[in-house]
Amino acid sequence: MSGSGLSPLARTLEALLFLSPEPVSAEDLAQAADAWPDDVEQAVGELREAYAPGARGLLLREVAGGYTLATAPEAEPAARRLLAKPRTPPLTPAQAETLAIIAYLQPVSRPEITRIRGVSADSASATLLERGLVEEAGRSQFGAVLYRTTPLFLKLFGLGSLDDLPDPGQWDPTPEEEADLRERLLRAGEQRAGEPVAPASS
Amino acid sequence: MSGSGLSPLARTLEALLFLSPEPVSAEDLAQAADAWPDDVEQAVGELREAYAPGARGLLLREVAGGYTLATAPEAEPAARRLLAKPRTPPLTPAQAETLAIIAYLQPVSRPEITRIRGVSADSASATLLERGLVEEAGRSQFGAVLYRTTPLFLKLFGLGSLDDLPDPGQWDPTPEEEADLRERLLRAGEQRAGEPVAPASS
Amino acid sequence: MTVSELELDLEVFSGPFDLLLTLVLREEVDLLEVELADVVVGYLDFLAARGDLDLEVATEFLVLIAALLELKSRLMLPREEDGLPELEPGEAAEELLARMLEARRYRHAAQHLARLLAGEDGHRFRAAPLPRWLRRATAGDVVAAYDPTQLGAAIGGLLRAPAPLDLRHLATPRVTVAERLSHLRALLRHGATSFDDAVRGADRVTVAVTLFALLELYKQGEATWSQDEPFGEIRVAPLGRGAAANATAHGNGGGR
Repeated sequence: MSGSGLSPLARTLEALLFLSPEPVSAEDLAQAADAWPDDVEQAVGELREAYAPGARGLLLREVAGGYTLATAPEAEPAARRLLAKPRTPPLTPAQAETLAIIAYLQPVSRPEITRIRGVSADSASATLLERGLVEEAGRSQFGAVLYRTTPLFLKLFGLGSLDDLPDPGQWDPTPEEEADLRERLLRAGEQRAGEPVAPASS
Repeated sequence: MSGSGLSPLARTLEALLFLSPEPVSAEDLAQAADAWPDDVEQAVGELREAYAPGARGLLLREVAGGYTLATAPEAEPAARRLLAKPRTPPLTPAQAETLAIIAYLQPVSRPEITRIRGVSADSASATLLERGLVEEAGRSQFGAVLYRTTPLFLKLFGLGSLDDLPDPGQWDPTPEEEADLRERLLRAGEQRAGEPVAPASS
Repeated sequence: MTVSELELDLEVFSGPFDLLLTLVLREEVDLLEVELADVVVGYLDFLAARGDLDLEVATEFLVLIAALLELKSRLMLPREEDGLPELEPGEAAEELLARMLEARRYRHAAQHLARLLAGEDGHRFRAAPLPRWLRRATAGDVVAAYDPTQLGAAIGGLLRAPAPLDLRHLATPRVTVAERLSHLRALLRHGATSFDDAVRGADRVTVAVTLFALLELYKQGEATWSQDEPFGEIRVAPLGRGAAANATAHGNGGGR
């Protein structure tokens, strides 16, 4: 390739291939870029040259479905170090609260979690599901999805079993209360909300 | 850029930025590529040059405390045709105001936002949460949920960090304007001394 | 529908302090002449166009209007009646000024953010799943990364049930339009009444909500009202079925 960069059409095709997770056919490229097939072919040629093996960290690959960008094999070890390890970023407060409710009350439904927290736990529980810390455990009698923790949860928290969860008594503001933990959490949640919580959709 | 391509380290970094769904900090790049920070800095410089505006269909962006690749705006019409996905919808005035208050005062509670705006921020903050621009940041001493902005906020607004937000004092009125406003309010206040007692239904 | 939709619809403000600031800064408008009634009427027109009254939304809107009423009444009323500390005119103006300037600052910051977002339009990020070779589960690598005490601490935090938070009057409506509607209807079952009677002993928010309920009764054709002079007594009389006798007995007001 010339050092001065790519033609406008080649730049557009590069952006399209970058964005698309799937290979894109020459026809689709032409249609999206509003260009003639001949021009697209020529622009693809420019890209092929720019992404010649050894030139960059990415390669232009021609597969059955069309064209796609992929990383060069040399970068694999670094990519593994960056991305293949289990992701354990610190839990956000919302995630920690949601995970604690699930850990101590399991199985527990999403509407119950919402009532205890006073705010929706949808995005927090989605993240916990995605990271494999919790999983679905059937449905409540009202049809709401129930959650429980996973074996990965125990491993990541260094717990042998759920019995090893710390006794929340030492953080309990009113440890003298006798009632069941679930009942007390629901009551406190409703008091914090200050008004009856609308029934959560499940 | 030189036509002969990138150094091996720059190629590796390019591949990492292509694969990673989130911006990657210089430290994480160095660790993954098993390279010295100085070398990483130099390789990033190569990439910056290779992705100089106008050279390619992609740009190297420095947002949310890290580096990431993004498409150049010239490709946007084609990207919209290919992906049939709307771009980020703009914010309503209420959402933008709520976001501004959270961005500058974080962590901040919903009642505090309501106090500043003079009108409820409930639906605006729900939308911001849903769009992932803000997240919960624990609870105030009274149990109210606190909010802060997310890395996605920095990414979508093109900010390297919160420090890139301008000093809000720059939008304060000039001393003359402020004096004028005070004068008018005082005049209105003094007038009432001579007013008849208004009924409660005023 | 929510009040935020209404904000969009009016497209003039996104909060009472903004509205107030806009009005005050407009050379021709004196704060004392701000016609809050126009805002209410505009809202009623908005509702009429939609064809139904959502009481919950109406209440929410009233909270907004009540905030404006309070600010305005601080300047108009020589005396506070509900225990809020009385402010000297100078103090009231300073407090109002401070709140308006604070709201203004974030309004400008909001505009700045909106411009930033618009400037980013066209930059798209890649959102592709990781290639399969990076997704391989590596169960053996898992080591403890989290401290279980944060779970116990989170439960402790959730057990806390605090004293109710003082959100000032504008965070939570204490009275609903529905309540005041049934209060007015009950009064009107006994014939004509006056607005003062309907709100005797009530706080300002209740007064505002009652006024709104009265507007609703008027719109529904259940009641009529009249006022002979500014700040004069507002007479309220029932209309419709069974109201004729009462209306005659009390006289139906001369001001209509």
